[in-house]
Amino acid sequence: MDMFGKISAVKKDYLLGLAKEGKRVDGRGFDEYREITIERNVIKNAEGSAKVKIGNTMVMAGIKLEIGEPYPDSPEEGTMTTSVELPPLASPEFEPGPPTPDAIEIARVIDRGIRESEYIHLDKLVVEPGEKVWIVFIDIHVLDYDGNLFDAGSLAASAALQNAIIPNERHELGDNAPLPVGKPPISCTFVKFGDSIVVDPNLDEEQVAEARFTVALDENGDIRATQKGLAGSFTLDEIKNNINRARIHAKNIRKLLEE
Amino acid sequence: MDMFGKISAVKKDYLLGLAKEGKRVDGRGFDEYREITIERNVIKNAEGSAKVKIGNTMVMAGIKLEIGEPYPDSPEEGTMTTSVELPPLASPEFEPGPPTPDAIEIARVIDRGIRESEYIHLDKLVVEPGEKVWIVFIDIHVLDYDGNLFDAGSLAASAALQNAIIPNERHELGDNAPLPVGKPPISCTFVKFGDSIVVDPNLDEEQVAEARFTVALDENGDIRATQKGLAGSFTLDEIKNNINRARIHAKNIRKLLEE
Amino acid sequence: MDMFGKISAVKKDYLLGLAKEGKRVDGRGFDEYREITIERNVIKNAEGSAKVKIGNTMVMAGIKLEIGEPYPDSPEEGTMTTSVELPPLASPEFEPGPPTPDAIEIARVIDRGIRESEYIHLDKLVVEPGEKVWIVFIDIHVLDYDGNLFDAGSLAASAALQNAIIPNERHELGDNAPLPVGKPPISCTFVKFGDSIVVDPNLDEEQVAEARFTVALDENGDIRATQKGLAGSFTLDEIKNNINRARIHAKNIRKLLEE
Amino acid sequence: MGELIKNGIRVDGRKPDELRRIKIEAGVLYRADGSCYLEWGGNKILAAVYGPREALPRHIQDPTKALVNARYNMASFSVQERKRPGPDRRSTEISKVTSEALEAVIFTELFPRTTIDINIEVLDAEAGTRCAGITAAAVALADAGIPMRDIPVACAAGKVDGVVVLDLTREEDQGGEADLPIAIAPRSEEILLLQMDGHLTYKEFEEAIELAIKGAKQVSKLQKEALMRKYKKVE
Amino acid sequence: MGELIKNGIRVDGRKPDELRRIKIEAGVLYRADGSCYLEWGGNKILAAVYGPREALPRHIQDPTKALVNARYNMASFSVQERKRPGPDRRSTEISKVTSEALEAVIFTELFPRTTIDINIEVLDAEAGTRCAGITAAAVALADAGIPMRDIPVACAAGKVDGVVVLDLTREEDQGGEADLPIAIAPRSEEILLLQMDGHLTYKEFEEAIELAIKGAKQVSKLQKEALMRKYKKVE
Amino acid sequence: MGELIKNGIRVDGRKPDELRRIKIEAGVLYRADGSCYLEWGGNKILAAVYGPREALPRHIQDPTKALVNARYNMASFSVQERKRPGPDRRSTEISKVTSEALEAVIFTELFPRTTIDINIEVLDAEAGTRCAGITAAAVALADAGIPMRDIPVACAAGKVDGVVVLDLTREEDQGGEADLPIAIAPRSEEILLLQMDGHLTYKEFEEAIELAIKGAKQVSKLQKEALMRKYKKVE
Repeated sequence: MDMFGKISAVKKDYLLGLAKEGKRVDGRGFDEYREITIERNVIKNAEGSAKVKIGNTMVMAGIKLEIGEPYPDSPEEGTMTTSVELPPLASPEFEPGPPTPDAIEIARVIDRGIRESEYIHLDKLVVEPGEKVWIVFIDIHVLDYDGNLFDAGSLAASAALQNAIIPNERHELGDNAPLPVGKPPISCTFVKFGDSIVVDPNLDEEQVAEARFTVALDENGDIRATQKGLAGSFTLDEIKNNINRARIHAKNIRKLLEE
Repeated sequence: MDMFGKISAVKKDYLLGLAKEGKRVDGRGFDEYREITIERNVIKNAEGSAKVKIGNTMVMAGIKLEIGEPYPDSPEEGTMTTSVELPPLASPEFEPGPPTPDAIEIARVIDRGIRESEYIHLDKLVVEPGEKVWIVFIDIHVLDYDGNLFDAGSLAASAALQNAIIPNERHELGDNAPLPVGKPPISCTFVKFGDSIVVDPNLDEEQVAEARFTVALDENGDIRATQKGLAGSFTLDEIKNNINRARIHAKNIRKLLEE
Repeated sequence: MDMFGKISAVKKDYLLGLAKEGKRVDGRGFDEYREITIERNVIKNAEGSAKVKIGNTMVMAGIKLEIGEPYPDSPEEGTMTTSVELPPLASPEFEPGPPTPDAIEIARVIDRGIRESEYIHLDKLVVEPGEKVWIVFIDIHVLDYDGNLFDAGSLAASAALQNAIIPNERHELGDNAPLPVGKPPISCTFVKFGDSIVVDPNLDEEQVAEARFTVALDENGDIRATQKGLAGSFTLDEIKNNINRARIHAKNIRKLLEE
Repeated sequence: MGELIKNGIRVDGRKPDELRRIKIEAGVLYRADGSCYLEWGGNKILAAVYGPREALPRHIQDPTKALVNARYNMASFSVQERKRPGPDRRSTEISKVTSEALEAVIFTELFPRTTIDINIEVLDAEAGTRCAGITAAAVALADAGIPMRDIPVACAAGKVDGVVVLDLTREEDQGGEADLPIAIAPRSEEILLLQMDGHLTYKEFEEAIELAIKGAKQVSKLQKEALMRKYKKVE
Repeated sequence: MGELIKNGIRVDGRKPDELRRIKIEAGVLYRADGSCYLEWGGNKILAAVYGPREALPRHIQDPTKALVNARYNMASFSVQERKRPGPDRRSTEISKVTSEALEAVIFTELFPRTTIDINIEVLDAEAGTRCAGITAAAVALADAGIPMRDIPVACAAGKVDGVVVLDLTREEDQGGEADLPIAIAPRSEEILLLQMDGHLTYKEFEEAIELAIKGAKQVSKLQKEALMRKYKKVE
Repeated sequence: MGELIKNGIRVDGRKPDELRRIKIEAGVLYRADGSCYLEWGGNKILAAVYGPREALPRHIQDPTKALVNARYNMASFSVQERKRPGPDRRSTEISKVTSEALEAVIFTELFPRTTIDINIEVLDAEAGTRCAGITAAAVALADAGIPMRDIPVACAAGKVDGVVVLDLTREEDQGGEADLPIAIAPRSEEILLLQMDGHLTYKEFEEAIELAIKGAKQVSKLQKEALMRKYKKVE
């Protein structure tokens, strides 16, 4: 159940000591993201794709569209499904096999951000009402794991969806068309250790973290999804504070997506 | 493969000693069931349900009906399927995961009792002949395990089926209707240790048992299913004797179902 | 991943010593197969079947035909699928469970031989073009494992297909008919240990082998499939030499199939 | 929209800040070390605790603390469309966040190399099962005598027809605009679990989480009463 | 009904108390410690025994006795509709009751910490495979030199067209009223396995089980003859 | 037939003995002990090496050598029809022959009881992924400093429209007559991997394998250049 294996108590003391002085292990400020880069349209076989780096963390998202049946309770909407792969390539701790609880949690939180912000216009993905709709597969493949997969995965998914197409030609349904999307959600993640709460945790920080908080914000700064994780706690003030900090970060990250 | 883990030799000696004096560990006679209670209609989302207690053993059965295809060799009959869950909630020995051989054996023996006594009138569960029939799911969920799951599970299934409905309304097939059933089978289980054979074994007795025998009887006392279990043996006379004892018990248990 | 468990270094030395003198552990020459026997039509419930022995290795192949959908890219062809079972019956090293990489490799190499030599006339297995075709299931069940499952399995599959029928009657499609087949592929397997390369390895030889080579040849001696296995290597000359040796063996084995 | 709240009254007759009927019983199972049966609106939940007991296989043991391993499971008959037995992605996530929320209050360092297993069976479901499950599990932990710095409790708030409301029903969950389940340690008001999906402005979020905390503190009283009744019975 | 027995003769020409043709061969496999090939009517069965050998992983070892682990498996081509490889619920149950029936006669306490693995492969199936499998497995155990207090043997009786008959065919199993497979230790007549489904009065049950025991004792002779032939061959 | 090669020129403009465009970069990942990114025509491959590290669970350890465990995996989005995550029969076979081909050059006896894990992720696929994967994995092994007696390299030849050609595209693989992927140790020209399916006369087979070896040796140069660039960067 634990992504990180044994945690060095020494490392924890060191990071806590640094934090008391307002410092982080890689020299960042508490409210500083690592460098973020987005590369789009990197996979020819995908309907959309993006490679996102946040510091050393590297994540690839690929979008595939297939035709399938709608859910009985929403016959006039396409469907979407989000999965996260943590392949052994990306970290010595990852093992082959079916999705772990970690991978499932990340995928579901990213999925909620996209779904609740109505980023994909599912109502425009109907082929035959009640019978055939497009299924949007959002597959997030972690390539190098140095912390903060929630934000890296969410950003990669958003960027990949932004440039995705509907492969009408492959299904003899006319010309390919852009996937109809609105404004993406922006995910912002914090971890707490000791009394400090930092944004965009790297691996070392995740390993010593007591609690984690992720919020997905829409273009108005409204809240579309939140998730608290790990076996620690936040006060109500800390949660509010996290959200206010996130609203600032989200604006900056959103600019990267709109470039 | 073994439901019970390591068995204390001390416990075995103690129970064998008691049995020689005609006594059981909980003070019952060899031919005495623990108190049986049946509570019906306990689950709103189920088409039928019952909670059965036999002493400390507690079992819940829930009935769900779905529409599916008939078997090719009986196109004008509904189908039934029986499963037993042994969740870790019910015993420190139960583990999460797919059904164990123990769970499968219990489910299949209960299933045979219901099926062979023609308790459910499957021929009345046809929606469109050859195309659509009702599938009756009998799901038995063990909640507290203190022995004799064969009888507790069978009784819970029978009671749940007795008050089940066909959810026609949910499928726009008219009004809901009672599930057509006949007379339930009654299951009666014995275990043998040393020279003694006792009815309705509790957990201690199951742990020391050498052989187990279950018989399902119809309302005439005819035999619809039997199952011998465990790595011991019975003589033919013992088997005959068990059945004759079971015919008396079954009459009493049947009264509880008819209340 | 290793079929053979721990390999005795002593055994290896012994076999290498023998090989230097041009000898094999069971007295055969380097280019000598063990005795091969083929028994056909051994399983009534199968559409075709054969039991093949190569020395102590015994393999059963059974053919079943079912009606299914064609692949979208070949709507006017039946399909075939080959599987190999290594049940714990056949060897103390085999364990129950899903197919191991060993079983998958053997099945896929045998499948390629049959498929690439166009042994089964898949184009004659259409029931309704684009809708319904025959699926040919080739199931190879190893019964006794003393080496060289590639050749034994391939031969059993070929012999079983040779006498298989299309079960039209069971599906009310007219009279049963012979499965349309051409000329079978013949598989020939070598292993290398030290400087020696021997055909038809027995279990001892497989356990000390450094590299394995299998080739499937058609009736003209043309090459339809090859597979190099194990963590050793062959020179190009050795590969060529293996193929030339195989072309002689294949002629002899083909005669057994044509009896 | 606009159909779920009329004149300030919800479909089931409740006011926006009113809880559904809740019934809690501690110590209901014979085999478990601690247990709880809980009804919360149409939800029926059974929770059982086993442990601390040796963690097996040994390589999963933590030499510094107990593992806390909650398992949320829905009975196949607990929902309208029969659920296939076994864990799915939703229950895997709920099991994970539940384990973490409960671990946060347990003195795990007292029981190195052990596991504390918490089993939550949803027998009948009607929206809000994760909060009901955590609430029941907390009572089962207390009933098992597991040392905790507080007895956790959970409750959800949400937004329906533009109104922030407490403890959503199924119709409100499906037809509403947001759902925000939380778990807290009631004395310190620390937040142990917080999920949310839907659409809330920052103001609404503040309002909702504060309402959920208020609701949770009411439920906390019912937990303690249930434990008191159990202790009295035992005396 | 009324079509399966005419003038006291069954569809395949047998009398009610007559067995199908049975052929048993011991010691047919090279790798196994003991083995048996058995044909019983249209059934073709291969059984192999490995062990006693160290039980692995070690935590499954019983320090007081050998584990007896029978695995009943149907080859995918052994039935009319191809069977997907791997265990299903039916074969899991048969493996369990077979393991228990065979363990009942093995001196397991002589081989603590080991496992005795019994593999039963049904190559061709025509009703009665579980009895055929146990009968073959018992010969394979004897061939492997596993110490037993008796050589178990199995046989079924049933009811067809109102008549109690021995050793049902497929048509009789499907069209008949009851099937009652048993396994016994033939010397003591102890019952090691007993299953039954269908509809029998108490009288019919008595009649059927006694007929099955009679049949099993006939099969027992064939088992012993097969083992004798094997020993003679070896000498 | 007869459509894939016109006037000695292939559909993508190449000559029969010409490779597709290949780009290799060593040391591209932060966490892995060694890594490689490789583009080969339309293929995009990432390979990572971890180890030698203790093999776990311990009972899989070989006291005489390191285990070499390659895992070939296609990302779900790497092919036109989305691939379900997880291994299938094809990738299981490729993982096995890749492990064996790479083990053949590694000095495994230097690292008893350990495992060397090689992960090959196909991110974008266009025919020839197994050769591309082995080629990338070999660079990642060198980048990880794993002692090898040579740096393996892979390449395929095949037959298209009756002509033996190097390095097939997807159309050529599907419409052609044979595909023959090999891996070699380039200095000794030993053959580490050899598969083939299709139809080749003995002559054609000789021609194809020799062409594949020639191609592999060209790719080998690109591998070495990539490693040189990496070392230069590090200095």
